[in-house]
Amino acid sequence: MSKPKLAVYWAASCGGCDIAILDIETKILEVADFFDVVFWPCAMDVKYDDVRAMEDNSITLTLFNGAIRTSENYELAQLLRQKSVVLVAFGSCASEGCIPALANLYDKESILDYVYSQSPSLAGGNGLRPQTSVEVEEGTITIPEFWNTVRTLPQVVDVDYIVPGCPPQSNQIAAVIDAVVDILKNGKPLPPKGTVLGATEKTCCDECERKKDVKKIKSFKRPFQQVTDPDICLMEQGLVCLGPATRAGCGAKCVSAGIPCRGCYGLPSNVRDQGAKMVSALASVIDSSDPGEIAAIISRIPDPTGTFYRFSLADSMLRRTHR
Amino acid sequence: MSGEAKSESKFEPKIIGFLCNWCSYTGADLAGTARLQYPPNMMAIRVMCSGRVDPGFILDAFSKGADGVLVCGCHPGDCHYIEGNYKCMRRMPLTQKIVADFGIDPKRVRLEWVSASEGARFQEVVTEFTEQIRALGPLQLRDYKFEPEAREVHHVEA
Amino acid sequence: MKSVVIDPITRLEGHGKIHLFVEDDGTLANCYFQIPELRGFEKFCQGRPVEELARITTRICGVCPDAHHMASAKAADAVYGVTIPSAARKLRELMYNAFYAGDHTTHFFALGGPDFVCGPDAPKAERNILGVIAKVGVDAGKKVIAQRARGQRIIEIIGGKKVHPVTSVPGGLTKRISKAEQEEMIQIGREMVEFGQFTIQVLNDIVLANQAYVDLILSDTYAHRTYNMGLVDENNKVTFYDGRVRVTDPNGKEHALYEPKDYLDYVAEHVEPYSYLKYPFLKKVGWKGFVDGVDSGVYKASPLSRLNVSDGMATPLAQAEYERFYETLTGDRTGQTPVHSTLATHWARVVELMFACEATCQQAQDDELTSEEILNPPDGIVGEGVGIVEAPRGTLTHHYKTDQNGIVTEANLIVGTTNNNAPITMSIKKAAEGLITKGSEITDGVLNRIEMAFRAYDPCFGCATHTLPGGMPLELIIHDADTGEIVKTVNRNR
Amino acid sequence: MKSQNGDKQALVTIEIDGQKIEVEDGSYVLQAAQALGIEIPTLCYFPFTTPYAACRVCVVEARDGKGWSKVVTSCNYPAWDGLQILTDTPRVLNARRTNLELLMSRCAELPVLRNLAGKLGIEEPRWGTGEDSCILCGLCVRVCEEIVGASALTFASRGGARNVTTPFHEVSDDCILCGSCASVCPTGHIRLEDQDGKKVNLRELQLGPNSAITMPFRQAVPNVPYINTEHCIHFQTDNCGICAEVCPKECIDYEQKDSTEEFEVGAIVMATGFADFDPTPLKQYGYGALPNVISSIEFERMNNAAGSTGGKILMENGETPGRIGILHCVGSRDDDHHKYCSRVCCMYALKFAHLIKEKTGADVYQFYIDMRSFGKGYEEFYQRILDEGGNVIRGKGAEVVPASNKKKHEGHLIIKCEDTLIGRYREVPVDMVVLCTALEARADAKEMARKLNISTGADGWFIEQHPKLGPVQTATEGVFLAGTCQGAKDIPDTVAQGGAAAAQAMKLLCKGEIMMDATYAEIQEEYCSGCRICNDLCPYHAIEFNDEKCISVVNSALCKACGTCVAACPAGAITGRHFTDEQIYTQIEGMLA
Repeated sequence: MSKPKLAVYWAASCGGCDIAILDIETKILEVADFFDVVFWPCAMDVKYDDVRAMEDNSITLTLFNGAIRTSENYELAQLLRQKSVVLVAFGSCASEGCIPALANLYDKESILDYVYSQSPSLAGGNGLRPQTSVEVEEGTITIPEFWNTVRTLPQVVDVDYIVPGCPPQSNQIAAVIDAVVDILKNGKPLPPKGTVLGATEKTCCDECERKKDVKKIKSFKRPFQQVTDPDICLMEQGLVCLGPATRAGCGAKCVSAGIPCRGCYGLPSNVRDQGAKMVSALASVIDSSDPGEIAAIISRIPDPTGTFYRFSLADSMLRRTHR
Repeated sequence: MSGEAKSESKFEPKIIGFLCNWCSYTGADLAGTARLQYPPNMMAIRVMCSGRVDPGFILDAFSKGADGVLVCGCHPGDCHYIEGNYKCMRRMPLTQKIVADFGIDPKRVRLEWVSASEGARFQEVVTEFTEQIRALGPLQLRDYKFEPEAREVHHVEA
Repeated sequence: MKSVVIDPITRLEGHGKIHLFVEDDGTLANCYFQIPELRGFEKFCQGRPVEELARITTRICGVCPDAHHMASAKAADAVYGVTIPSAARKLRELMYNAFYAGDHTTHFFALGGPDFVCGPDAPKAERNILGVIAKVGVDAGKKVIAQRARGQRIIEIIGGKKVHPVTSVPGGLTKRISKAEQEEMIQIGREMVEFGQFTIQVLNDIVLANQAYVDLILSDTYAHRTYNMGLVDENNKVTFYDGRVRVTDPNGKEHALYEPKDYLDYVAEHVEPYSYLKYPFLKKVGWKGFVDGVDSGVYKASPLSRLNVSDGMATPLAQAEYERFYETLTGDRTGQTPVHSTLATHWARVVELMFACEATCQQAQDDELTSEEILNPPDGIVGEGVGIVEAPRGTLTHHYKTDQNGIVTEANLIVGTTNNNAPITMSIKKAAEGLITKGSEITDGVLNRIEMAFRAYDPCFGCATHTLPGGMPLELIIHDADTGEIVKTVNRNR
Repeated sequence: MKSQNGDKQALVTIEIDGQKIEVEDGSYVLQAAQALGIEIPTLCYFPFTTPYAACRVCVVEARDGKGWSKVVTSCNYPAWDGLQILTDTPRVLNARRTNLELLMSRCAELPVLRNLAGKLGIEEPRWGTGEDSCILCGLCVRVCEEIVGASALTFASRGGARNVTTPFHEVSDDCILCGSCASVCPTGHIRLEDQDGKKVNLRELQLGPNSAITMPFRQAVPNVPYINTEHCIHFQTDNCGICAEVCPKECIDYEQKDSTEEFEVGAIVMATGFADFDPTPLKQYGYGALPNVISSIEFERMNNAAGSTGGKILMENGETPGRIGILHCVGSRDDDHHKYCSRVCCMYALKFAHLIKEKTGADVYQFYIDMRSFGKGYEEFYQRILDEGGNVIRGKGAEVVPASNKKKHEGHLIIKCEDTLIGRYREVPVDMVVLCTALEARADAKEMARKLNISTGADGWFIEQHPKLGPVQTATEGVFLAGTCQGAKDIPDTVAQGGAAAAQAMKLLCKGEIMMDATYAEIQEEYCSGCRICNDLCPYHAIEFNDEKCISVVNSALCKACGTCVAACPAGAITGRHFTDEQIYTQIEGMLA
């Protein structure tokens, strides 16, 4: 019988997900051995036509990383959905928009304006702006449209599973691959649709080694303002840490390295909006009942929205600025 | 309701109200039994305590088409649960900051203390808030829903 | 007239598009190199706390997040006007060299490698990492994988996380290093040096032994006499983490030697309407279009240019290779005469790889690494800062302005590959001109050679455009400009 | 008993008025006689101080049975083997008369001397009658030195001018105002006065001196004496210790300390009672400022057979009052103090009236706003008091002032008020005023409420779960209310509520399990990662942290379902039954659909 077909595609992503896949090290050879890798732009050459030519549902598994930023990304998402039996939103960009989705705090125009009209290193602003279609003397040349809003993969096509993380940790990727192999080899049943793979049902705190106590926050601090105690919960040391509202699976690497969690592993199963939940949790433990003092303490959180929605903005309840 | 056009003149705001069971909801009841008229724009959701109100409720209400959200609890010190309303008091300002960053006027979210005996005050609050939202006009969520057909699709050659 | 679109280009990190116009007689009319994406990091960095940018800008590129992490951290240090403890500085530099050792490995064997390890005209099916492995042997392949793992491991130890490191904050680092971790890094360092030597061996046995390739290097097809840019230490030796930017002219004469904070006096960016990617050039020389020579502000920032602007390497084995490099290509072992052949960049990369491995090995042994003193919390704030590191793909500049609360009000990024946007365009055009001639048959080999022209830069348009990269297959479509109907399609199949 | 020089002596046999007794060699004759129940008069003898033989009325005749005989002072004559004592020979009586007459020549009018003189058949002392009241026995000086250890008193001058005084006749800083000197003074020469801001210790309520070791009251449970350490001499000077010496069972333990005991219980009945409103702030009534203005509880105390006056109703000067005014609603039904009605005053005021009539026949005037004689048999009792001739005046007492000109019948105080029935301003002269002070919540009620997670109302009373459906239950399962801690109420109501509370508690204990309200928060173990954000949010301390599992757990017995933790849980691991996220988000959707 023929090998199961694997596709890995990067839409609007940084490539970190692909690097993370490479980081499973020699296991990559097993993958190459078990699967027939039909499409993986970063590692090998294949063109759209090959994909278009494939039978619908002929790709067993597609790991789709990157968000939907341009019409081109969207078209690829549709194409791969059509060709794949199982489509996985792989990594933070595809599943929740990730950091690039912070662009949703601005609109297309203000971004173009800054980059091509304001940026300090511009040579005497010739006022030129890239155009989707340009007439040069020899003819017309085009580039794709830059969307106003960053979208997540599930927002534009039907997605079967999610692998969270920015990027997903290699050990988790390896585990997912093992699971898939197990399913394909030994006919194990598929997990229910929508299952989050390569992560647990707990939150980052579960993997965080730091000692945790009850929380009473009198003042918020920023990561560089103090040498933190390596053994005590960062939140108890006044740092805004999204660990409590973030799915476990990353191994709590950042927090154990003294950097508060920013939530790249996405929201836990029972949470609908990571940022809002964190707002609720954090505000609740502010140690004051005086409106004035509360306001003062809150003002010590720089850029709340950019912090609480660092990775999940595109997937949040409000998705973008509506100014 | 994103971008749904409403003519200012007869714009009827949709307002979601979260009322705590012991003070505000009872206050609303009192307003009712006392035959105190207030605008029907506010649709009340009963929670046991204002401390139960999750900022997510507020954001969700906006995303689903609310023009304003009103949260009512017992007066500070009078909470049936001793201090639930203080938790609410702490969450609200931060929630308003977030709401503002999402380009929504923070005046569309309001926290008020209404006790079980303040039927008249409840009437006042709801009326006043409704008028404020009416003045702010309908909340238009721009480019919220994904509408692929609305986009010029870029075709890769071949 | 026929219109030829190469969209997109593969085996690079990011997204590129080449548009060729071919006269009816088959000669090249014109050639446009386009970057079709943008995502505006500079814009949405505004409003963020400056200390967070070290973890935000890493998402510009998952291939070289470490470069962005470092440049950003240095810019933030400057914003707060703080000097970081020497232990922290050493750790950052160690991590950065380890990253280089891994990244250069990836490119030499996986991305650029196929072109010359396998040879430019080798069957396309072999022209990929697997082909390389086939050529150098599976064990070697495992060595390569292991080498990447080594780099990633050191990054994980110091940076906290393999992809997208996190530990740098204004004033230093947040994670201390244990004795055990240092031991591990020392061991890794030793293995890296061995691997460096192995790579040089591969270069000798397979590449330099291949006369065809050497001829290619020396051929004029891939040469551009442009300015060169690179970071140098106080002895004008190649350095990656920190130093001054040195620019030399096409003849190797020093054009500028400046502190990062002064970059705006030397570099400016030009905009073309058909590409999202801007074209940096030397301000003092000026933008003269896509031409080389002393009068054109176009410059290169690549491993090759770094060798060209420097007076050598700071470590013995690398220095030896440096001398062999120049002796072979210019006959002048001191390296005073610059090498302009684009394809020599691969060799230059090997020289740097050797240096990175040696540096990692040396620095991993420093007793100070396990010091407790790794963070020096800033007290005041300056409000503006520039951070420059030498990214594998070119000089990387982060420039921030903030308010008194350290919230970013303005961010400007000139990223590795962007520096080479103009040279790449020129290389492609030159290659295309040389290859697409009257009545010539446009074959896959032709396409590949065109690709080789820019692949040598190891371009990362993900970084360059701060776009979200998406590597895609290369294909060449020739269609009748009048009827628009497809005349011929050539593409790479496996 | 103390012997002359503390340590144990050999026993000797002496004979007093023909009765033999074995006593310690060297112990005093007076002690032996008292042991035999033979009465020897004495003025200056005090068993705990060195005998001084100052008054010399304790003289007896000593013999050796071989013809030797001598008149000696029995208080300090040591016993020796074979000693024979005669206490009423003519020679002895003669000596006593002479000595007593000499004392009377100094101070004749002292009841105690007159009394003794009567017994000895002295009509008029031969050497005149002095006006003084001090017999210079010096007992006070010895007590102050030997027992109190203050040495604040001493003899001064010589001869005729000799007197007992404080150093330099000034108020002494050494004096601890214990009142011992006054209590031992045989003639009542020493009186206690407040002076120069020094207050005399130890008054029981407003009703005069009391001892530092005492029974709380007759029906006290446990019915044992206690030491008022701040007034006890021993605790101030380390001296005295008389109580320990006299206690035959050696029960007195000065080292005893308060201790905290812990009990595990299945239910708690709160019966912490009420506090008595302090009427001092109501200056118009002169409480604490005017004599004979007392509070109702003080009056109760005075009435008590075990009380300070042994149940007699007396004014401060010891006379029986002829007219007593009772002011109702002092602190109750008063916007400035307590708006509520204390519910018990009307009826006990009527009871006072009854008792006063019974005990003293004095006229009683009640000043009331409304006479609230609710309850079984109350109205009838009210009628009875009226029939007994009690005066009731409808009108709140406005002011109490001292009577300006004290003609005998007019009494000492004037109560001003408006009689609203006849619509006239009235001044009612009385000898004593009783203030019916309000019942109020105890000062520590709030603290207790916090401890048990129950709540108090604006006026500080504990709040029951529901006025009709849960009158003895509270917001906390298993905590019940009985009596005045829940609100002012009289004894029948208190007893009834106590019974109900006890029954409720028993119900729990018998069942061994409690029925829970269905709405409470639950933590789903598989989603909780122990961030502990919720731990401190629960006002009922219902959330505990499980250290082994490293997760938080809701104790559903304590949870009151406010949902604060549900909203705060960053992991969405807490479910608020009946108010789940699912339900609320669905409502939002439904309303906006």
